[in-house]
Amino acid sequence: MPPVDIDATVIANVRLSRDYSVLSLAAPEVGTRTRPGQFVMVKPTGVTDPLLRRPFSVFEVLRNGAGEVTGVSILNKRAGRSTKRLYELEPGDVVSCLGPLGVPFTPVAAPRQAWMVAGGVGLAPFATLAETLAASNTPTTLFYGARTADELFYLDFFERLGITLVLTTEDGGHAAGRHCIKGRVTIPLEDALKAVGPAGAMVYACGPEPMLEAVAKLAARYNQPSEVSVERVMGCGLGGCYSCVVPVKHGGENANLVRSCINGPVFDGAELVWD
Amino acid sequence: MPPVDIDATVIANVRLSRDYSVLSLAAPEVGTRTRPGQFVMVKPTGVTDPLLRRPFSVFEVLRNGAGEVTGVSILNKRAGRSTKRLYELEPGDVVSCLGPLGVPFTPVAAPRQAWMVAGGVGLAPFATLAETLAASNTPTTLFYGARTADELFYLDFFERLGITLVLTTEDGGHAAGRHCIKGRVTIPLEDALKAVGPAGAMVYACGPEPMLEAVAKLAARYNQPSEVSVERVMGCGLGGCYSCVVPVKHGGENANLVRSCINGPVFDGAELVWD
Amino acid sequence: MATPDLSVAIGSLTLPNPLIAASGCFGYGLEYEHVVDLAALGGVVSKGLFMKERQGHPPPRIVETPAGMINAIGLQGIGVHRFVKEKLPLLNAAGARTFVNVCGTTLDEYVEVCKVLSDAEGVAAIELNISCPNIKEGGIQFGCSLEGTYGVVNAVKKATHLPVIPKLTPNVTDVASFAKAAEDAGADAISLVNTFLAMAIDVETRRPKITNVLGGLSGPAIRPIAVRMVWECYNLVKIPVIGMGGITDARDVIEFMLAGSTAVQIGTQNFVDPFVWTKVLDGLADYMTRHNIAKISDLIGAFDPTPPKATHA
Amino acid sequence: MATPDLSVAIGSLTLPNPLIAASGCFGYGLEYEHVVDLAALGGVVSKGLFMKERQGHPPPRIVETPAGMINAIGLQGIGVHRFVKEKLPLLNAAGARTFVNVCGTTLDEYVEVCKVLSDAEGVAAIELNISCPNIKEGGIQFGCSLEGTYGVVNAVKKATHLPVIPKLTPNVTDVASFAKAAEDAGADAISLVNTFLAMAIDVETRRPKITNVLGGLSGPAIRPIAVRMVWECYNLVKIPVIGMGGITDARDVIEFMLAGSTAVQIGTQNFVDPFVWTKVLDGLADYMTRHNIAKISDLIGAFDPTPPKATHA
Ligand SMILES: Cc1cc2nc3c(=O)[nH]c(=O)nc-3n(C[C@H](O)[C@H](O)[C@H](O)COP(=O)(O)OP(=O)(O)OC[C@H]3O[C@@H](n4cnc5c(N)ncnc54)[C@H](O)[C@@H]3O)c2cc1C
Ligand SMILES: Cc1cc2nc3c(=O)[nH]c(=O)nc-3n(C[C@H](O)[C@H](O)[C@H](O)COP(=O)(O)OP(=O)(O)OC[C@H]3O[C@@H](n4cnc5c(N)ncnc54)[C@H](O)[C@@H]3O)c2cc1C
Ligand SMILES: Cc1cc2nc3c(=O)[nH]c(=O)nc-3n(C[C@H](O)[C@H](O)[C@H](O)COP(=O)(O)O)c2cc1C
Ligand SMILES: Cc1cc2nc3c(=O)[nH]c(=O)nc-3n(C[C@H](O)[C@H](O)[C@H](O)COP(=O)(O)O)c2cc1C
Ligand code: FES
Ligand code: FES
Repeated sequence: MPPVDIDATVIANVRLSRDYSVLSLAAPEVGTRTRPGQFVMVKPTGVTDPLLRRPFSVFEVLRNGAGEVTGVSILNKRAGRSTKRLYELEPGDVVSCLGPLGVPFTPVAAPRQAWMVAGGVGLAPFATLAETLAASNTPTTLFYGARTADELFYLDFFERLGITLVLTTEDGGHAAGRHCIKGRVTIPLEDALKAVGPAGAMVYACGPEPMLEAVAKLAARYNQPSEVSVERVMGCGLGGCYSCVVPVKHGGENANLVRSCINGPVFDGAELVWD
Repeated sequence: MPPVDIDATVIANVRLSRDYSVLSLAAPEVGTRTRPGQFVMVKPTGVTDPLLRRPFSVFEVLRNGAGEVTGVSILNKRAGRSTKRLYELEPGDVVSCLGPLGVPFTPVAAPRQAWMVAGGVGLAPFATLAETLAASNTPTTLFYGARTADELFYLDFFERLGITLVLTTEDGGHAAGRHCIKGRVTIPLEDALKAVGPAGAMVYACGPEPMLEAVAKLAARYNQPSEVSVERVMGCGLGGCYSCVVPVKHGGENANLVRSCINGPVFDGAELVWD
Repeated sequence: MATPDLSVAIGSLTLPNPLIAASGCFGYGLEYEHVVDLAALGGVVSKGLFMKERQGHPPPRIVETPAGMINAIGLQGIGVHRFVKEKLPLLNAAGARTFVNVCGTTLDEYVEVCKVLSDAEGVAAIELNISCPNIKEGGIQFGCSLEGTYGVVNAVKKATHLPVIPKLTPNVTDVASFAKAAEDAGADAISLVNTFLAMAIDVETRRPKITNVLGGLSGPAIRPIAVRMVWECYNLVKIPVIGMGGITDARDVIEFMLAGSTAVQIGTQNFVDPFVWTKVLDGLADYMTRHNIAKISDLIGAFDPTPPKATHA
Repeated sequence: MATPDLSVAIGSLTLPNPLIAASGCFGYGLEYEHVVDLAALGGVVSKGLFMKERQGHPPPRIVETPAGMINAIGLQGIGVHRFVKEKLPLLNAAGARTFVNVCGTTLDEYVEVCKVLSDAEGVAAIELNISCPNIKEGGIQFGCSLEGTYGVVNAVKKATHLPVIPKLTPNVTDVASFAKAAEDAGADAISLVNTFLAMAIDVETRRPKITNVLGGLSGPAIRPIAVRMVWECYNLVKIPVIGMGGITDARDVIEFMLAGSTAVQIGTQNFVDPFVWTKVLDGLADYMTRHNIAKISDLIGAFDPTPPKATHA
């Protein structure tokens, strides 16, 4: 379905921490179209500075009591000027929300397992993917790493869906009674890969590029497929500007630099070239 | 006293009509310094578009119950981008307010009468001038013209101070029981000038430039002094940019184009050259 | 009043309206098929094309600046042959009027690319990119010398029957003289401005914001300079001028037309709002109705230098 | 860490910090005495001065544009004699380091004005304005030709013992070649950029926004172009470069210094915030502390062209 551009009213902006907030937008037309892993291009309506929109994964598809889609939310982390502005938005403010955009994840089904690997704000695309996988009863695990325990969010949400949680923190701190492994999220992932059964697992990853590279290479080493969502500076999100290119092995047009906004952001981890 | 620049919180923004609002700012340091006829340079704090501040007469000096100065208000009329933005501000928003700036009016004392001539938003500098004149029991009249009666504001305020009101509307409509003369404000002004007593009157004027010209020439014709507040596009308000010049007869430096931000905005009506 | 006539003529070419998608800001056009009706645009300019495919520069390729952006894509592209084979038929099917932005590292390459396009079906015109600031051999060496400009336009004109529209760089002392050189060489129209050579530094790392260090500045920031340049060219040459640089809305389009633009191109704003096209078309119709203008072409160069009032009130 | 050393040297001249108030944006300096300690600034550049008083252009003289403004003041000024008599003593009393922006309609006038300033007490340096875009005889005819630039700098150097700092226009194809011409002619430093020739139209009236039609664009909009030009000049000449164009805060100052500026000037931002000076000085000290930099002069030209990471995360 073609993307739409909605002047969406802010329904809520829940600050999860000093840097993170969940921004809920009244954009049902975007919500109904969205598939897990797709993104939206966002900017406060009418604001000319910053000039360009910014890309954000769709975090949740929002529904009312009757189950009708009312909008989408994004998990916003302050990184610079726009994300700071979005963090400060209040209900009633209006945001231009263009989407959904990009290539979504490919959900797998049992007996194959689904392993979602999230680093920091890389959690964002996995809320919707988890719902899809849970709906098809695919055995799903979330490997989720953060700097500290207080930056691990929405754990209840994933548990309620029956997702197995494997948490890591760099300082080894624990999250609200839940055990966290000290170190990188790739440590428990590799242990799991070593023990993966014959039905195999699909490894989904989103987070810092070094993590994506490590995950893709691990999956390959243990002969498991992977899909990783990359992050590039994006000027348009529609294939117009060629700012967002990533190197892929057998990339179709343009030798092997392809536009991650329309050929991604989700790529087969085995296809990407890691420089 | 040197001007100060205050990041002033919006206390209130009372819409008087579709175009007019009274924006109250928590800037006591500006309020205590302000003399009638002076102005402030204003822009929403942190906003980069529009880039430059905009000049506004100080409308009211705000006081609390104890009579202490708590800030200033401006009478804002939507003319373009900044004034539209100011019209839309809500309590809690923050505005950079630089002032007070410029040459104030010279208040006169009895037996000489004080005649304030206001056209539209030109009412702004006369609220504070009226208070000063009332305090010294100077017999004061406000000649106040607007397009329509619903654009005549703060009439009760002036009456409470004991100011005589002479109102005009272009369509002849009346303002809440008060009679309005049909046509330009200069019509009753000329009648008054014809009948001015030996003690004479000082004519203060603020409004559209054609009105200022007419008032200054009328006052001169009847040998009465006048002080008019001019309006020029102002880049800085401090004498830095030379954008705001007006031609004066014996203007000191720079031949006869002088900066209305520091040599004005209030000028002797007889000094200005009307092109 | 009858529905306003938005059509404009660029030489033999008639466009239903003056809005053209700028090169490099609209992919190959097809990327936008699902958000805008390509036939409803005055025209679509392709990404810059050489004979062969090009990789372009490594990312990051863009950075935002006050009211603008710097880009150094490096003319990544699929080459003219694949364009003619894979893109052009679909653009024609979509009813687009396709302008092809032609690049070259040598005069011969410009000529060769234009020959390929002349033999192809349904190219509306050639926009000769002699002004890309982002690559050493991006034609800027032609675009920054009057002889170079004259030479490449002259050579290309001999090689093709298609309208030839050299795109001028603003990074020169006297852009109008380049417009004149292009006209003398037989150009059917000119387009300007390409981007302004610019640079931005990350002060925390002391490194460039984009890999290529230097890039081209576009967006609203450059509009006042671009309008001035269009006005200068309009006053010197007789061929149509296609103006661009920071256009965001109908007001901006009209400003460029009053300054002498027959048509305009929109680039950066298409990133900000891919639905800009219909909004601008509505805005133009509204302006024409308010000002009782039947034909938008009446606005071309209709700027009146009479000084404005000093005070607004 | 000791309080950071903000001092910079421009030839024989040592400034306590690199912040200089740009010409035409700070009146004659005295207008700002009550808001900023003039002695706390690196320097103050006067408005452009001719031999005689000048009226300048009729208003309106400025209009705001995206992240910038266009001005055509027309060099209204009191003339060098009244400046020396009425302003200079007060500037000296205030402890300001006064740079005088010198204009001329002829080469002789430049020389004459400089002679008058040489005989005066307490002029720190001469900024030679060969780049004002707003008046026909504003020196731009010198600033847009290499011979003209060489000629006027050379003549002025012979006429004065004061440091001579030609101010370059950005409205040229290759600004660095003008920096070189100035250096060859004996300039002690160069400053750039002056404003970009620009224009804005009121589409409702079809008239210009400012009386002079054409004016100079300044403000954040032009910064990326100005930084690029400073970098180009820094790489070609050995004399100090004074950079400016859209500086609003300490980050911008550091960007210009990394690009090769020894000192910087702030113009338009002084209109937006007359208290910018103390804020920027604090910001510079903070940056130097964070990055453990003892002497700000270590930043001059310290830009590192190594490509940044493609992704931020
Ligand atoms: C497909 C995709 C999905 C994303 N999903 C999310 C999400 O769900 N939640 C979230 O918080 N962020 C997400 N991001 C990252 C987000 O887009 C950037 O953090 C944001 O653009 C920064 O904008 P800014 O104005 O705050 O920072 P700026 O002031 O523009 O820049 C600050 C720093 O961030 C860097 N930066 C700018 N744009 C990007 C970008 N697109 N990607 C990475 N770094 C960038 C700049 O280079 C600069 O160093 C996503 C990015 C992509 C490409
Ligand atoms: C000393 C002084 C006191 C003023 N007091 C008041 C006041 O008390 N209340 C009030 O509502 N307005 C006042 N004004 C006018 C006010 O400054 C302008 O209406 C305002 O600057 C317009 O800004 P804008 O961004 O809304 O309009 P813009 O979008 O900047 O421009 C819209 C139109 O307004 C014109 N304009 C811009 N600046 C000025 C200006 N300074 N004067 C006149 N026209 C201008 C522009 O030329 C343009 O045509 C005063 C002006 C001066 C010089
Ligand atoms: C990302 C990007 C890529 C561009 N690529 C090209 C190109 O390939 N060929 C060309 O002639 N101009 C190119 N341009 C310049 C634009 O076509 C246009 O001349 C310039 O951006 C000014 O218009 P704007 O301000 O509306 O964007 C590019 C501009 C941008 C922003
Ligand atoms: C209102 C105004 C007046 C100016 N007058 C002069 C001048 O008299 N002489 C001069 O050399 N530059 C003059 N300039 C240019 C500035 O000194 C400076 O070079 C330019 O504005 C870029 O810096 P900025 O972006 O910080 O303003 C003027 C600029 C403005 C905005
Ligand atoms: S973001 Fe513009 S092409 Fe991908
Ligand atoms: S507003 Fe700048 S000098 Fe008056």
